[in-house]
Amino acid sequence: MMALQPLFAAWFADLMDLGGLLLVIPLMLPVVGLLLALIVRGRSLGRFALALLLLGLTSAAAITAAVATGDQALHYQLGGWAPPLGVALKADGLSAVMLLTTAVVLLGVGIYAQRGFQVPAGLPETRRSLAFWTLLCGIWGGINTVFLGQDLFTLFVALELLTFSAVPLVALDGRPETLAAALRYLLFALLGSVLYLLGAVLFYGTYGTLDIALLADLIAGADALPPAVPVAAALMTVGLLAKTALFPLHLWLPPAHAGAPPAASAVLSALVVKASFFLILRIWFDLMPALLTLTAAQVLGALGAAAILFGNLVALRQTRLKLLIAYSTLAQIGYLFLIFPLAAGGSSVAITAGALQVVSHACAKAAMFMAAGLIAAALGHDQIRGLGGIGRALPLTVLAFGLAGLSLIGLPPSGGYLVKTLLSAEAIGTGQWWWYLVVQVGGLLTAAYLFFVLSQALSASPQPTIPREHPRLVQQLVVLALALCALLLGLLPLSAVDLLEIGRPAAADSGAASALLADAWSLDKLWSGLWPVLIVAALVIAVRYRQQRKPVEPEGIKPTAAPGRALDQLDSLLRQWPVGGLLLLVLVAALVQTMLVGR
Amino acid sequence: MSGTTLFGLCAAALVGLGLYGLICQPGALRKILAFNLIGSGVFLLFGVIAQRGGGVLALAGTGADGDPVPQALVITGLVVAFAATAIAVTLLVRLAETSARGTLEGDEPAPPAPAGERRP
Amino acid sequence: MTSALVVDAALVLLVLGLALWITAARAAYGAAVGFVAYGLLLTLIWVRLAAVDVAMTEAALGSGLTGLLLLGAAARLAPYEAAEHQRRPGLGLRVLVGVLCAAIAAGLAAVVLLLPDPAPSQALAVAAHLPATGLGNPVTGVLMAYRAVDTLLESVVLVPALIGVWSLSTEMGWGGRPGFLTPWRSGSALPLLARVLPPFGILVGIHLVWAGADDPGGKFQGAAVLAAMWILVMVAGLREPPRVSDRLMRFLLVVGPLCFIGIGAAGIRLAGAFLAYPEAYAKPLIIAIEVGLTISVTAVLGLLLAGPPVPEPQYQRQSRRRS
Amino acid sequence: MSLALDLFTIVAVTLGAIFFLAGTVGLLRFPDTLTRLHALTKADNLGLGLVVLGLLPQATAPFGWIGLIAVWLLALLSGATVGQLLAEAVRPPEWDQARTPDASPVGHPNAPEASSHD
Amino acid sequence: MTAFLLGAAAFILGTVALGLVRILRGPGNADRMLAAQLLGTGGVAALLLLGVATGVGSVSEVGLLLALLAAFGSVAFVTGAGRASEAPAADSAAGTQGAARSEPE
Repeated sequence: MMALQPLFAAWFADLMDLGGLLLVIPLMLPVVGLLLALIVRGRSLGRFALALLLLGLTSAAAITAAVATGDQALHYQLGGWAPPLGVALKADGLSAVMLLTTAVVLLGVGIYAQRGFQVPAGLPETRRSLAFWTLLCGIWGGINTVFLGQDLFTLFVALELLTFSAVPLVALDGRPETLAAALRYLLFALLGSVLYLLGAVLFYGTYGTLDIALLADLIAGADALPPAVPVAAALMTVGLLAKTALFPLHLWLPPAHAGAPPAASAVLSALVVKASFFLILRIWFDLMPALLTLTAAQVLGALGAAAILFGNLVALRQTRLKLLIAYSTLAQIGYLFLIFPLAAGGSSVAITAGALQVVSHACAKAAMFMAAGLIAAALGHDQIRGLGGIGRALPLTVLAFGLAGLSLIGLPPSGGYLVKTLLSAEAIGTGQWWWYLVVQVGGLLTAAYLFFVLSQALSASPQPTIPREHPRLVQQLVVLALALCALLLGLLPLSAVDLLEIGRPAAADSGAASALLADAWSLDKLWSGLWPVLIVAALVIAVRYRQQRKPVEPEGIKPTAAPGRALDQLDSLLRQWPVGGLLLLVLVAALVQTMLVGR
Repeated sequence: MSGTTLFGLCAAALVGLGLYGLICQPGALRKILAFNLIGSGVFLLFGVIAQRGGGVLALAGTGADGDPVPQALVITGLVVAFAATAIAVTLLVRLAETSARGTLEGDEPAPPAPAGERRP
Repeated sequence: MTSALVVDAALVLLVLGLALWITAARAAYGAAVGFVAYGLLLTLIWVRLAAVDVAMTEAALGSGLTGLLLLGAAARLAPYEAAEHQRRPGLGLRVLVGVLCAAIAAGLAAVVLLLPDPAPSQALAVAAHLPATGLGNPVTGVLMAYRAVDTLLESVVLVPALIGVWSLSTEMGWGGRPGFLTPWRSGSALPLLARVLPPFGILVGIHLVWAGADDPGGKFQGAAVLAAMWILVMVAGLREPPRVSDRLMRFLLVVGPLCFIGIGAAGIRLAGAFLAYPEAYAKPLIIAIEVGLTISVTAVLGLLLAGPPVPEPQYQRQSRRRS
Repeated sequence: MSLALDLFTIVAVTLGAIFFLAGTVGLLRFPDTLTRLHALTKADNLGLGLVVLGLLPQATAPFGWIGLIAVWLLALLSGATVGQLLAEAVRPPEWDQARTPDASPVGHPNAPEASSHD
Repeated sequence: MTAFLLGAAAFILGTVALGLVRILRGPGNADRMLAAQLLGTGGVAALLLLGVATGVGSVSEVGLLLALLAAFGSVAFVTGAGRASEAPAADSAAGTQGAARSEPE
């Protein structure tokens, strides 16, 4: 074993020397895997995918190392043709970190899913096994291409690869409600991609290229804004918002993410929605940074804030664990959009916060969905009310769930804490205190439902819980490891945060984020973050104590019945297809308006 | 007004019509049809842009064909749209066979089911 | 050129009328028939836009195979359609959506009218570099050389789509044969058609692939025709669709993209970049990839239409019922 | 010579167009599906044939001729079989029952119940 | 000559488009299919006329494709007709369940 280590180190160094060519590996490895999975022996599919994921992790690490040591973005021109004729790839710090996160999360999911998607003895292959492993490769390929692609049309194809791979995973169980959820997801995602494509077409019609860097130069260099640009930007943004499921375009997300098998839910919630978000970042901060008017940024921020409040409140009302986690995803997506009003002034701190949020939420949410899967498999259901005793039966799993939850709340030392520190500092610093309030309230609401779930899980049940299906230790450990990734993200050296800024155009305030984070560890700061959460914890315990006294109420936490019911009604209204469609159109019109008027 | 402009306006109208159908038609098959309408509108717009871009060729005297880049991309897009339609249609047929409905409206969140990692 | 404008205006009016019908028709079947006609008219428009390659793809895929898919689905879904109409959104909502859609269409129309003149274009650059690829058809040049990665990813995208379709089978059905195209045999006309048409179709398909390097045509158009012929043969009951677990078929499904990636990777050594071709061998290599892709795309398109596999007994029953 | 060829084109294409008109009128005016089918298959094949004939002098190479004629032949072939197919699908069930009692009458797309929701 | 060919194309398109009234009126799906079929042949004729008139190459190959695939609408029609007749029988139990479910909540 020791002899292998220098060998590996040498190989790794060779990999780093490849330079731009290195980017072809994450692009092609998943695709080759997807194709070979169809002809590999069905029984060894799981192990084959795992080997591939390990290779992918190595290449992602090599790219990250190359970007970090070179202190500049990696570029590659496919086929040797330079844009605008050809297609370019680029990995800046942001892409490198995203590639690495994707590889880590997928590796975790891959290990976790070995059991659920193995082929039982005596069969050559099964439907579930083939579909899961191939589609996992498809998702991986799509995401990697999104992170690396520099051409708007290549990115469209990547988004479609992602959609086509993600949708069947939702329907893998074949129950009517998951089929309906998958169809809903597919149609809404297709609407999103066709709007995105329309925007790309308008860009080509105006500037004659689809390359992001060239377009950025052309847009920045033009004196007058051609009318096609705001329309295209609005269409692309809204199309991608529909795929990201930002409130109020979230109608597909709860049933799809709650209905998929846990391993698939983890990937969908942790990674797939982030790909379209990443493209929104690229569009607004790389393609046309000058176009992000104050009003447009405030609109996006307001949607994010609404997502945080609405998602968390509706999560409080849920009675099923997986639906609760799905609504929590809805809320966590909201944080990603708070960065638009905060970064509109040209600061890079908010973007760094957004990237950190992507990473920490990816690890935490993957851990939570997989923990929920283990709990549901053990209990035979995922009713929150019926979780009593599971803490004793599956202590590691419940621990992992709780630790991941701490990151969502934003307690130190988690990645979520970094995100909240940066967002709060930026909000105060730019005089937009209302976003600060949203961040704080969102964290407390998250704390409320997580403590509720945990207090249920840790309570004793009348009869001892005997797990129907005991999870393998390795599954529990993987879940715990991902939760720890999210929790310990804050302990990474600050140079890791600076990595995110490599290759970004707005490097005027480089290092600002790490400077802010450097003094995030003073005792009074830690305490000021902690005491409200403790109060919420006390409140939840008190409410639960009262509820146990009168155990008739079947619902989740209900502060008062009437507002809760109104919230449910609003939720079901927003999840109606025509309403969602109407809101989508309104958003397109509003964004065009803000860009035309705001200038 | 030239024919090319006319087609461009037609493309815009197709996108609008398709959006309306996709949002307001209750039947899922009608939504799929509407998606194809939007898609064809977008492709047509790209074709118009290709044709306009061919102007430089005509000036250079090398022919009256359009800009080949958008044309190639439209071909790619058509294939992708076909694949999307195929998945959507199959999903819909399966949904109809298992739950006897062909619409997406009025979905409730999935009822409490013994979910979890069901093993084969 | 006023007579040309008359033709264009007629085409536009017809297309819009059909689009209106597709959106507003009460029965989905009628709308699907309208879509077939709509695809045909779009083909004509593509010819008017001097995009013959696209016209071929539209004729084969957009109108032909998509129409087949939609008509088949409409027939299967007809029994469930009656309940749909009650679920129409209220009048107020519809008016609101209509107004917004009209506004978006109007905005797009304005953008179209205001597109820059002279239009930006890559046409000259494509033409200037075409000799390096050895090809004569600029569209093929874009697809196979300059933007090869898009074509590669697109041929790959078809695979998860197919797996998605397959995954909608039941656990029991896995290993069986796809069940959407069970043979239909009540007269003699269909088997006759399925015997007479494919030879011509295969000829046309191969011709399109072969000619695609220098003239309009190419693998997607050719593959769509070949897939259509395969489907015809399956529907008529002359050949059964292959089992999902069929090894040979699995291999054919992936041989094209794998061959593409292989040649692309060889390009790193031989031509200095992934997906680059050494100039002396560019054309033969591109044709080799095209042939591989044709095989794979044909298989995928045919199987996408053939639907998810069903258990053997059910397949037999379905076939027998109609014979 | 070219004038004569142009004249030939004009005459043939005009005749073809008239056949298309006739087919359309038949499709609209004839009383039931089978007679409409009759009008359609006859008229459009002749119409297309005449148009192709008329275009032959305008086509350039021998390849152009082959292409045009191949289009017509293929259209003839598929038109003929399509007519047969549709006729099999729409003929009244009594005809089937008179010959083969076991033929299923439900597979009848043009039956009133199938079109009642139009 | 060009003007004549274009005019003829417009005329043929116009006439077969009149036939599209059959798509609107039906009464049966077979009649709709007939209209689409007529439009198919007329479309091929118009396509050839357009191609020769405007000098766009390879139009006859597009025509070949259209003629090849013209039959497919009708093939789908006849096979679909067989399916439509069997679906309610197979799913009649599910159908009543669906009717109950489709009531507005």
